[in-house]
Amino acid sequence: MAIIIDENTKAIVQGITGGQGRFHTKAMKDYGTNIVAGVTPGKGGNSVEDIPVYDSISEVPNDINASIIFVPAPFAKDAALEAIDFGLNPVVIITERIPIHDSIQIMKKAESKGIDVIGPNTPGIISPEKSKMGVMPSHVFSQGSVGLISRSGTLTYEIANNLSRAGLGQSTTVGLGGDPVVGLSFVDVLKKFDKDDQTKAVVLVGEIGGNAEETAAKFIKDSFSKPVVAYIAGRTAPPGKRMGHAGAIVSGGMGTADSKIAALGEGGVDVAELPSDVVRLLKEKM
Amino acid sequence: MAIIIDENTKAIVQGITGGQGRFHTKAMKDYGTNIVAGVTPGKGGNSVEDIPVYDSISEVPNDINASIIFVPAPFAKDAALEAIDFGLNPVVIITERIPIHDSIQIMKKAESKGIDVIGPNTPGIISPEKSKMGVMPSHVFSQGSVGLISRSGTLTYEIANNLSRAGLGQSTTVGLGGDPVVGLSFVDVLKKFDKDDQTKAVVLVGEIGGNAEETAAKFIKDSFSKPVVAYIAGRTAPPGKRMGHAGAIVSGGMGTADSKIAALGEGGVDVAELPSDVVRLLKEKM
Amino acid sequence: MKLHEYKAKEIFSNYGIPVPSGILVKDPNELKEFKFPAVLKSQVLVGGRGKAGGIKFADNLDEAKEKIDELLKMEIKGLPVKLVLVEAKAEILKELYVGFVVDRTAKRNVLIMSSEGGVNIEEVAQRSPDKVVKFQIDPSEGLPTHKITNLAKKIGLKGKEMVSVVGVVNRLNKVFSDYDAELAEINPLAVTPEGLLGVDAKLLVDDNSLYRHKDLAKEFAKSEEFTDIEKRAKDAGLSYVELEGDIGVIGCGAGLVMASLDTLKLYGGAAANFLDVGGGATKENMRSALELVVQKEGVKSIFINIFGGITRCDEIAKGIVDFAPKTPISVRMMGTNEEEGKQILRDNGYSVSETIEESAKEAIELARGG
Amino acid sequence: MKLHEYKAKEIFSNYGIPVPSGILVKDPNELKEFKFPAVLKSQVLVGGRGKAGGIKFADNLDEAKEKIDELLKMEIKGLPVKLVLVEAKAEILKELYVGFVVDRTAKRNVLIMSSEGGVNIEEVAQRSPDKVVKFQIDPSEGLPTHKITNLAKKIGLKGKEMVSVVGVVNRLNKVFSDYDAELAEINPLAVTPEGLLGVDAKLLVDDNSLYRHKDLAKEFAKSEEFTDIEKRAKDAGLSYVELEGDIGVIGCGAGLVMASLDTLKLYGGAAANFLDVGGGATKENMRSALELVVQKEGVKSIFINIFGGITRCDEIAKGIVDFAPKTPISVRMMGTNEEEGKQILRDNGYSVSETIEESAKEAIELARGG
Repeated sequence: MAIIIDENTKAIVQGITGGQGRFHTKAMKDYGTNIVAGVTPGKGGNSVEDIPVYDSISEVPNDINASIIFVPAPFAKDAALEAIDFGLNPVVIITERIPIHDSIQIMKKAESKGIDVIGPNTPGIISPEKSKMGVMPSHVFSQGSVGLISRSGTLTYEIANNLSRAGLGQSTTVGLGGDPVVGLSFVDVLKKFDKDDQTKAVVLVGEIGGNAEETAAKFIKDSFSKPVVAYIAGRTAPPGKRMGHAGAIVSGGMGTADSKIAALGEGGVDVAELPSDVVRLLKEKM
Repeated sequence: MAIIIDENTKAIVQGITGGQGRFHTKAMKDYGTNIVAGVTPGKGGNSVEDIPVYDSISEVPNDINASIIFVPAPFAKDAALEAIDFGLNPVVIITERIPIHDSIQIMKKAESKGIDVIGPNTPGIISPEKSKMGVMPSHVFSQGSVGLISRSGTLTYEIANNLSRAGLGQSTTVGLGGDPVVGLSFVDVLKKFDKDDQTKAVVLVGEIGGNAEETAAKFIKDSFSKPVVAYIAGRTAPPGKRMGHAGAIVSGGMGTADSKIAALGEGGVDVAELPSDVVRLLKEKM
Repeated sequence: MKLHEYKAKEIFSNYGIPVPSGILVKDPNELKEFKFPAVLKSQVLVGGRGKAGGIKFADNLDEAKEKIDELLKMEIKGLPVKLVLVEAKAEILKELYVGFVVDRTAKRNVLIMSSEGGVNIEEVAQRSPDKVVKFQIDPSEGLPTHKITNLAKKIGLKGKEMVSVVGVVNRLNKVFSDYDAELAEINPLAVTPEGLLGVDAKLLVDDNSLYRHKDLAKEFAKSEEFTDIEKRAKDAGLSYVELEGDIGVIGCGAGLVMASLDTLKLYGGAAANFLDVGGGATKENMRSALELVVQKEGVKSIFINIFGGITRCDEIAKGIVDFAPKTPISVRMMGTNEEEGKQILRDNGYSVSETIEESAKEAIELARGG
Repeated sequence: MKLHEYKAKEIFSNYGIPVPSGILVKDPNELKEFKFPAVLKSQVLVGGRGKAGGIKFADNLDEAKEKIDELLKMEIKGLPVKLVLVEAKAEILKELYVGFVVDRTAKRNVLIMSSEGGVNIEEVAQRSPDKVVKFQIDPSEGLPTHKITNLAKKIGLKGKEMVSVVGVVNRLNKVFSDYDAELAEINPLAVTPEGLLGVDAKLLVDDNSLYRHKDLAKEFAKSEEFTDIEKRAKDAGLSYVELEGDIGVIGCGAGLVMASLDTLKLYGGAAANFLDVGGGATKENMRSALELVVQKEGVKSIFINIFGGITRCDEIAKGIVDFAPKTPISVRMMGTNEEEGKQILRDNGYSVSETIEESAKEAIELARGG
């Protein structure tokens, strides 16, 4: 199995004609992702990497079921709402710097239609050897039984690389996105991993800001039985400063790494002190 | 029977503490309307005509099912949305001069909850000897079998008075309201009269502006079997001028009396040339 | 409230919609230099300005001044031209139409787009329905950009031009919504070698929303849209429309007053105005109403039509007696306190009719000097 | 983007929210006359200003000038006070709290109201949860006024006061929405004998929305919220946060850089900064990053932590060699083109570590002069 995307995923790329869109369309196609069409308003009739480009999703003649969005922030809300209106699922939003009020509107619409949004500001999602909808370097991922969920980009590649080298392949890796308001949460993805036969254990990579990790800890304690190991970045981040991600900020005493580590501990999750400890802790648990 | 309101109507008055609200609350109560409570934010704890006043509808302890609104235009949208949120049905909006964009929002919300809005800018609705939710002079109405639907105020009283004097009582009289965007339309009310056993014939009082009469004419032709007589005001109104009602305007060649009269004629409706002709035409048809 | 073209363009431009560069003048000498050829557009709040000669062209400064002077001496449909908008004449490759209106029947705002601009959109819709596309806006969903894109494609746009038009439509939607408009229209939206250009602009703001638009409200009070008497009526809180006949009409309730005008016409008369004193009018309201009506030149008689519901006939009668118009009047009175009202009038030498028809006929005779 | 109190109040006031009358001064002599008693509030973009002595009171002009002078000589949490807001001191009968925030978990905007204002709302919520009410706003429904009324009643308001508070909340909601705010707060919203008064005001605008708020964007570039190096980093498109240690840190990806700081700490070191060069960084990005990091005084070593995914290790290595920092560096490099990168560094006399841990330890030793 795997979750959310697999060999049946038939994706479009919104914003396929931009620099990022082109580059990663090729990378995804090379990886084996079934990219059916591209959409960029005003560029209908062109093609990118032999993939036909349309002005809007409704013009795509093929059967499609997922979208990945590279559209610049000022237009990303429009693109996401179009994908959601069209019922594509999941909608992966790579775009960074989308205003929060826009994201709130996107998420509300997606909720009302039961659609999974991944991101914004995410590296995307990869189910190794099946499908990749994202910008992650494919070579660090390998197929296996570890579900990986992360709010980070490069740190995720670091950990996936460690896992792969240690023979711990992944079922699916989901980048939740570094923004304060994102689509799928740790809990949403944990629920999917719970039902996924391929997934035997989960690695959760969190960071400061918000309380998504605390909520996940409670969920794991109450209703998640597979082994979970976590790493939390930002133990030493000062309050009130955004640490690279818009969502990585300790404010009003909320969102500290300590709070997250304590909650996860109570939830029975082993929390690694160093990224390199994740593999060891996971092997102990599996 | 009768339509929309009857002896089971348990109404609140929103804006009960204003001059108009007070005056007509007394008049409605005197007529026998079951006015259960009043609502004016900030005036909770007071009473008007022995009717308790609350700050919001959710505080009203009694069983209620309808609302009449006298709240000034800048606050009328809020009041209407409150009544609709609370599921009151009908919601009668007496208030004049509500911005159209506000009315559009009200109507959308009402539609999504299946609620009948009467008005804005309406004299209201009366089912004689049962219930009155409006500002019309009660004495010109009498109980009987004529359904009366009108976009006008005083002209309706004139015609109701003629009907009553001629022994033609009314089942229910509905003032649709003089604004461009109103809740119930001629067709909506015709559908209700069609199912109402008490109603044996219908009088339709239209005026220039919009195409509600044309739509009604088509509906009558296709699917309404009870006799209908109409009067249309504004045959001599110049284009581009609002004739007292915000909605009474001929613009871009649309909404002329001629167009309405022709359409009604095609629909098998007798159109009176003078208000006083309505009784004669109706007697001929019944 | 109708806005002048120059004002609508100023607002559109503030929202990022491209409009021609221009100068507003009320005197030819205000024009010092300009990039010619230029279009000279008289600023009046009536339609059909072009056909009436209110738009001229000039190739140099002297010609422009001369023609501005001509325009400023014109009257268009009774309105004197007080302002002229001087604009750079654009090279137009294609004319489109975009506009937002309120659809009364659907109870929704509606976007209309057409590949044929520069002409009356209703005519295009009747003649070539395939050239006009419409989209009803659900207020809880708004107007998604991809819907605009699909409409733009339906009228044959593509590429960068389509994207630009979609951008203009998005901005116009924001104007329409922010300004509580009943109509926001760019016709034509011209395609020029330099890109899109809103060559003409219309913005009609909902009068009832003016409390939310204080700046416009100030201008509304002095708008040339209304005659002096109409402005005074507005101040007095009365609903008044000026017409072209010779019989003043006062009634209570818009429908009843319209019916009164229609009845006059049916018997060969013609109303000089529409005046609705409203429900529950007092003696003072009636006085103000009469004061206004007699101010209009050429009013030969007055037809007063009262159905007393909330309105009390005795209050109306007192107002008439109090003002005692010199113009002959014909009164029809019925309903609440009917007898008291009639008595007051009879005691003061006025006759009162029983029916609208009788009274209308009497007013016509009085106007004819009968 | 944090706005100064005076700026937030200016905006709130534009939306009809009552705020104290006040004057902004950057010199005591700018204050000519004032209605005393007055409050003198230093304008700095940090919390806890009151406790730090940044708010003073004055009963007359001389006292005010003297104290303004004192304030303008102060530094609060490292920020020099450059502006003082002089406000009329109000007679406060009661202090309320109203605020809008983004709820990340619910993915909704949230209205918070409390009968206990003037203190930290989070503390009130923990101490007396019954005194704080919250309402999640469904973006397709908005915030209906009757919901605000019900919340206002829950915190014990009634009558005219309740109606006024509901009005303020409605206006604040509009500010929050129009300004793409992450936080819009009035704390305290004071009840005075003359009515409500927004005694303190906070407005935090979403940095990512600044393209929609051009005026604010201009001020953001020079905001005192950031140090000079942070501003230069912003210009260079790098994500940079100044910290208090002595080891400069550069990495690719926010999570990895945070992990780098944490690792330093674990081994007894302290980072001087957080610098994320981002994914796919080029030689030039790496140069700019090093340039920034060495500008900070007291940086004794630099820890460079690269995991090559999209980023190519050889590009990073070229950037390092090109800039050739005088400050000693410790590099950890892994992933895409790892060998090429390492070779370039070794050829130029730099050592490269295999793991984050090793490299972190090396950086600490280098900082200690080892």
